Amino acid sequence: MKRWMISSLAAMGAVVLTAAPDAALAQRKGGDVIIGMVQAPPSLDAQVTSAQAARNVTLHLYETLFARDENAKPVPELAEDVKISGDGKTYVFPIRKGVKFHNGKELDANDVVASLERYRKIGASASLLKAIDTVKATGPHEVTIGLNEVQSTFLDNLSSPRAPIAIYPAEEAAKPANQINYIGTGPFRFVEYKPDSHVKIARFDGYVPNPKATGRDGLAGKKEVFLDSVTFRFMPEAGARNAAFEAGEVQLLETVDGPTAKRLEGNKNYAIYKVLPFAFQVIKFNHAQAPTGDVNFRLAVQAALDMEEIMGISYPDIYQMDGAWLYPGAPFYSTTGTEKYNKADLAAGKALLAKSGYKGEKLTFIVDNLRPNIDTATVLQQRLKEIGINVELSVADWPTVSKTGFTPTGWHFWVHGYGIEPYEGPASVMAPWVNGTSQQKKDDKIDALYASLNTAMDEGKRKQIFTEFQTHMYDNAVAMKAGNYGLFQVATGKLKNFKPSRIPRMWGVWLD
Amino acid sequence: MKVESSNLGISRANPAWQTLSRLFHNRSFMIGMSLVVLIAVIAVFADLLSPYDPLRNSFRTRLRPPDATFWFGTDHFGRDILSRVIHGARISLMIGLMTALLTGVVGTLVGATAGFFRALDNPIMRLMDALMAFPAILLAITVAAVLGASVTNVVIALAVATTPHTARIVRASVLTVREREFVEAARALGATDLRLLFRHVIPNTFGPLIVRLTYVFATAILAEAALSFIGVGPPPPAPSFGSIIAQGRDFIAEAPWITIFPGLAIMISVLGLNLLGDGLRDVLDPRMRV
Amino acid sequence: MPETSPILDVDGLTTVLTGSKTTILENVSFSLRAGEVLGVVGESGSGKSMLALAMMGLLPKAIRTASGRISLDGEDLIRLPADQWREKRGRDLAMIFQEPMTALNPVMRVGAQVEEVLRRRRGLSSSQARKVAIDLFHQVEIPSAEARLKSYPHEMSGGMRQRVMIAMAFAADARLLIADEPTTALDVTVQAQILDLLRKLQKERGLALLFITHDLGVIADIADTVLVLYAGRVAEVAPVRQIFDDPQHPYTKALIASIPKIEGPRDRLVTIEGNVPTVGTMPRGCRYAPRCPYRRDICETEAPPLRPVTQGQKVACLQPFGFPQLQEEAFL
Amino acid sequence: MSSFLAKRLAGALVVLALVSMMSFAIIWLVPGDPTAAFLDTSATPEQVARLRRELGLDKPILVQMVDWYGRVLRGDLGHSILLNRSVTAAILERLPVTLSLTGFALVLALIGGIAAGIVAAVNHNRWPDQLVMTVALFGLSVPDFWLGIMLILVLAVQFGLFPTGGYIPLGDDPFGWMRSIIMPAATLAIIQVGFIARMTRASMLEVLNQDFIRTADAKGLKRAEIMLRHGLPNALVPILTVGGIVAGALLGGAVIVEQVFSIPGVGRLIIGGILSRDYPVIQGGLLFLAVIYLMVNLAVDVLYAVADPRVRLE
Repeated sequence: MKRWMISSLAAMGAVVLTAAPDAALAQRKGGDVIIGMVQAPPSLDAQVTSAQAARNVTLHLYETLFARDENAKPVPELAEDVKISGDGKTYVFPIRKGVKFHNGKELDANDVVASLERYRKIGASASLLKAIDTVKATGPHEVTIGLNEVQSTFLDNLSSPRAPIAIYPAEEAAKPANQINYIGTGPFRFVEYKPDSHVKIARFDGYVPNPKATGRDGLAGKKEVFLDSVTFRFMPEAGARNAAFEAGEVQLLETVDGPTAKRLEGNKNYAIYKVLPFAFQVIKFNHAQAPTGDVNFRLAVQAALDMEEIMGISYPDIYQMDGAWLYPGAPFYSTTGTEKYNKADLAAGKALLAKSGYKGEKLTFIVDNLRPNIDTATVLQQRLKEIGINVELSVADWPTVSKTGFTPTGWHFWVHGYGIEPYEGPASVMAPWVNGTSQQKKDDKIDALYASLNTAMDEGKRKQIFTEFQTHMYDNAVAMKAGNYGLFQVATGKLKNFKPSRIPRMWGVWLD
Repeated sequence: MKVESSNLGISRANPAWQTLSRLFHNRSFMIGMSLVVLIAVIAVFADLLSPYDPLRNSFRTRLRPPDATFWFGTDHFGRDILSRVIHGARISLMIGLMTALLTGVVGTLVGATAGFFRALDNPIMRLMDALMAFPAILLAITVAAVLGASVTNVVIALAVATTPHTARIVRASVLTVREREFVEAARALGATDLRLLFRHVIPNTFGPLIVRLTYVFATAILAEAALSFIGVGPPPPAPSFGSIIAQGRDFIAEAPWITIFPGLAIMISVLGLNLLGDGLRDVLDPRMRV
Repeated sequence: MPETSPILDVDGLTTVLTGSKTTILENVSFSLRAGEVLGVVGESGSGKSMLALAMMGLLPKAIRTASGRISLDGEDLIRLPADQWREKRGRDLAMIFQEPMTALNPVMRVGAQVEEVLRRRRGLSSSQARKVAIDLFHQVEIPSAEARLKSYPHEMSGGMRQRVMIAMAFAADARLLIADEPTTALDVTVQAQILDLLRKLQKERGLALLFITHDLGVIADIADTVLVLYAGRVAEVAPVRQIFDDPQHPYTKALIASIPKIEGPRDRLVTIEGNVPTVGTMPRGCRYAPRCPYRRDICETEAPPLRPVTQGQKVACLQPFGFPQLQEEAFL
Repeated sequence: MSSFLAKRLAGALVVLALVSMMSFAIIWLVPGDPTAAFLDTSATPEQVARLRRELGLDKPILVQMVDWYGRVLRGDLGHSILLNRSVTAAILERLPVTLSLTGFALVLALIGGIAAGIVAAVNHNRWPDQLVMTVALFGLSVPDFWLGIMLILVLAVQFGLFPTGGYIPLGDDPFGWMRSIIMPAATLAIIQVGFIARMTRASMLEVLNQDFIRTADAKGLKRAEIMLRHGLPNALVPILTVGGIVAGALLGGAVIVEQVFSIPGVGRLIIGGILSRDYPVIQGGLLFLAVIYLMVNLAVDVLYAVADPRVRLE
């Protein structure tokens, strides 16, 4: 939910603008790629950080039992498969044999158990595993997990890249946070980490690919490495990143601004990639305050807003109009219940407003100082002025805004992006609204839907529950989704077979 | 500057009249005054002068280059830059003026206290030295960021940054004035310290102070723009010169006009104030340089 | 005193405010031989400093020479290009200023300021210049000369500073020295010492000295010939004895009358009523007329020419020659 | 002279103590909890408590202050939560960047400002004077960051003469460094050029009116000699006294200019810290810049004593 987490890369719906990879080209082994990164990873201990910058690196070094495929569906990675008991409470994972850690040791069940136990204690998103009752090695290559209660999203959680539930060698997993040696089973091995400068990783020649995988598939699949090494260079300044890229010092930028992307577009030396959708732009209401606690008021706002105007101004070059609370192409994606999206109907808004208790008082829109978010707030402010709603902007840095935004007072509106949640799936999209976390007032309907989603093992039932949630979001205007926005990635034209995703994957690509 | 025996009334011999007359013959002052009055008139009559609503966005007219309809072009909201610059003058000038006034009041009190009550001089001035050790603009950015974005907080932040130097100037003139005969005379007649300070000492420091505050005004307009640029300026959507530039930054290559025109407006305003300050300095405080 | 051709011959020197006809100095003429001291005397505002600066070619921008000649060894300085005049300064003619406090560069050691002249104007090397500077300091009687070279002006007394100025002026062996009130800013006792020093050096070197002062007492001590300047015009020129014994111009008379009888501060001639007229308010006729007790109507309309009265004595006044009108009036 | 400097040093130490107290106090001006910046909303109370402990926020304020002084004296400015490394190390790493930028700007400002000021003073009231003074006034009136943007727009985007931003270390590629630094340094220098030119002109005019200049003239020195040997050294004394102001302004300006040109210097580090509420970075960065400023001023005092022998007596 944090801004720097949002700036991660979407696997789904990634659109290649130029330099479409040509698989017919000869693959070539060797070469070093330098990636310009916005931020330095706070840690390379994958389990303890949910930072995007860490994920970019660690998902090359470590693997998980299950991982997300190209459509963000959990598929086996280090596990061969999974057997789920009839009551949905016992998961038996056969572990792949012959998998080697970077230190040459072979992976076994003890490593998995130790890693999962460690994550339950100090994992950055330990709540992902909160349903677990016991983790046991039930064979040299078999792990059995017992749950306290049924959790339909357990495999989603296990495979979440948010703060990956990475599998370490047991002896590393015994160490406290941030004190491990960076040893995993991934296709790259750790070389060096210079704080404030770079992380370097190199091809792990002892890598054992998943025999069942056929090709590159999301964060799972076949991971074939051609490059000798990859360096992640930390370059917080956009201008410096762009300059280094154009000077050829850096071969890939995980994100560039629209104008730069447009400027580079005509140049044959560069390939511009669009990751769209990358995140939702969501305007939240504070239900704990009048008048945003008033459903008629919220509906009035929802009816009046012109979402195309908001998205077009906030993300001029890279947006998508879509009212659904999942990314297009996601398994549960549906537009059912989104009829009230983007009505841009001032008259209807006025009528609804008349039914609310709003008396013209000044309302506070808190927003961080990211231009697109300020723009969203500004467009909303001007639009709502036309139906007589008086909105004032309160701009501050992200920490201040996010602090205020999770308290019941001091704000009425708040806007930010949701990037990783829709990628993770329905449960993660619903979670922020459970217990009134984001809207500051418990919504029993959402809480009930969330609970039943967790226990419903039937996929059709889950899809129906999610559609119900989506309808509820619109019918009560719990919050407003303005649309999807994306981001640009640029790479040198020499980087072949690159496919943009939330994580810049360095397997399956080669330098020409 | 005080008229001691004014039985002549307003005459050519009147010092106030002489000062005015010297000001009117000072080229810097007159050019500066004309520019400042021009900008001030634009700010006051912004509603009448601006062709469009400066806040009204229009998706269809976004990023239009300057033409007959939109003389200064439009921004990425489709808002008219000319109207925004005209209204921007209002907020920028207000911030500058408020900063100058606040700095003037606080700086005078601090500087006069330090200069007049010798026991307090050292502690107060060391404190001012310490404040001056931080780069002024960084101090203003920090204070504005910590307090949160609003016009008031921007004024406070700028005043924090400009007060120490002002206090120093006031203190220096107080030190000279307090030794003058009329202060001694008033003291001999039994005037209290406070009365001396407010009736005799402070009024006689106004010359250098006014000159300083004119420059503070100019500096505040520049600093407001810098604060907006960093992202801690007055909040949108109401335009200030600085916030218009800040918003145009992402579009500098495709729509440079968003940035160019408010920048020119800042330059003209600040130039006017600097000229005004130079003229006032020549007349009111000839010893002070640059 | 042997009759030689004069070193300096000033003839009809007239300076005006640039861009106007207002004269600052008007038709000033005099000459000066080697070994001779010409005292120029006058109240402040009489133009005596302007005269010194005009000799040096250092007139302020606002004033320019309109006509006349300043011949140095027969060469007219006024007609020289500026850089050639500059060449003469420091080498052929040197000057000592009134304020030794401000006339020395405050951030330069005094030694360096003297050596500068030696190196630049006499082409000496640094070490030579140093030796000569020490020697000069000895000559101007600065104690512990060698150490003093390293002093900064503010570390010295006024008298010492003026000695440095004198050393500087003598550094280039100039034959004409112009001293503009060199003792005015000094204490009375120091004044005497400096005066003695100047006299001694002038005699030793056979210098022509143009000595400017408002102090007739000083003039009496040092000058051979006296030139009385009033409001930019020469009022009277005469050998020093004649000036004191038989002053012809009413102004000279008044000046002499104003010398205090007892020793005391002689800093201002306060006893002459009225003031020297300022530029722009010059009377049409005799410029002294408004203050003159012998004033007649004609004085207010006609400027009296400078005419010889006796051997070596010239005066610009009608009175010593008898006012023609006066006689007529007497009959009335 | 040593007593003069000892006095200045003692004064600077008092100010330094105050400055470090102010840097420290900034965290207490913050409304709300400083830990908010670094924790997810899902953070458990234990995590909040741990962070508060790491930041030392759980101790009484006086203890915190003593801790702070103790650490500062050892050169330890704390630990940046965002960068996950020592603030001192992060600052020292960026220091050469900022110093090379401000140093280059200072050289530009001095050369440009003093030369322009001399030209103006020598040609007092003639056209070169008026031209220089007009340009200087414009220099003082232009917003520096805007000028930077305009330079980028024209010189970098339109003509491609310079990179639009970024920084190349001097050691890596001197030519590249020059190319990367010249626009930012010029932007930073422009205001100071105006300031110094006006200062120099006023100071030169005053000096040129003084008696010792006439003395130098009476010595028959050449005009250029008079200007450079007698005029300039005296005119520079008051310019030196504003050296501290110029240094402060350049350090402050660098904060903005680094932002415009994406130069990874100390200023950018602090702005980043401010915008993400990384308090150790803000506190350490502010203190660090203030210390540099105080050191520059002390150096100015020494230079002042060297340049003007009269000062040494005081």
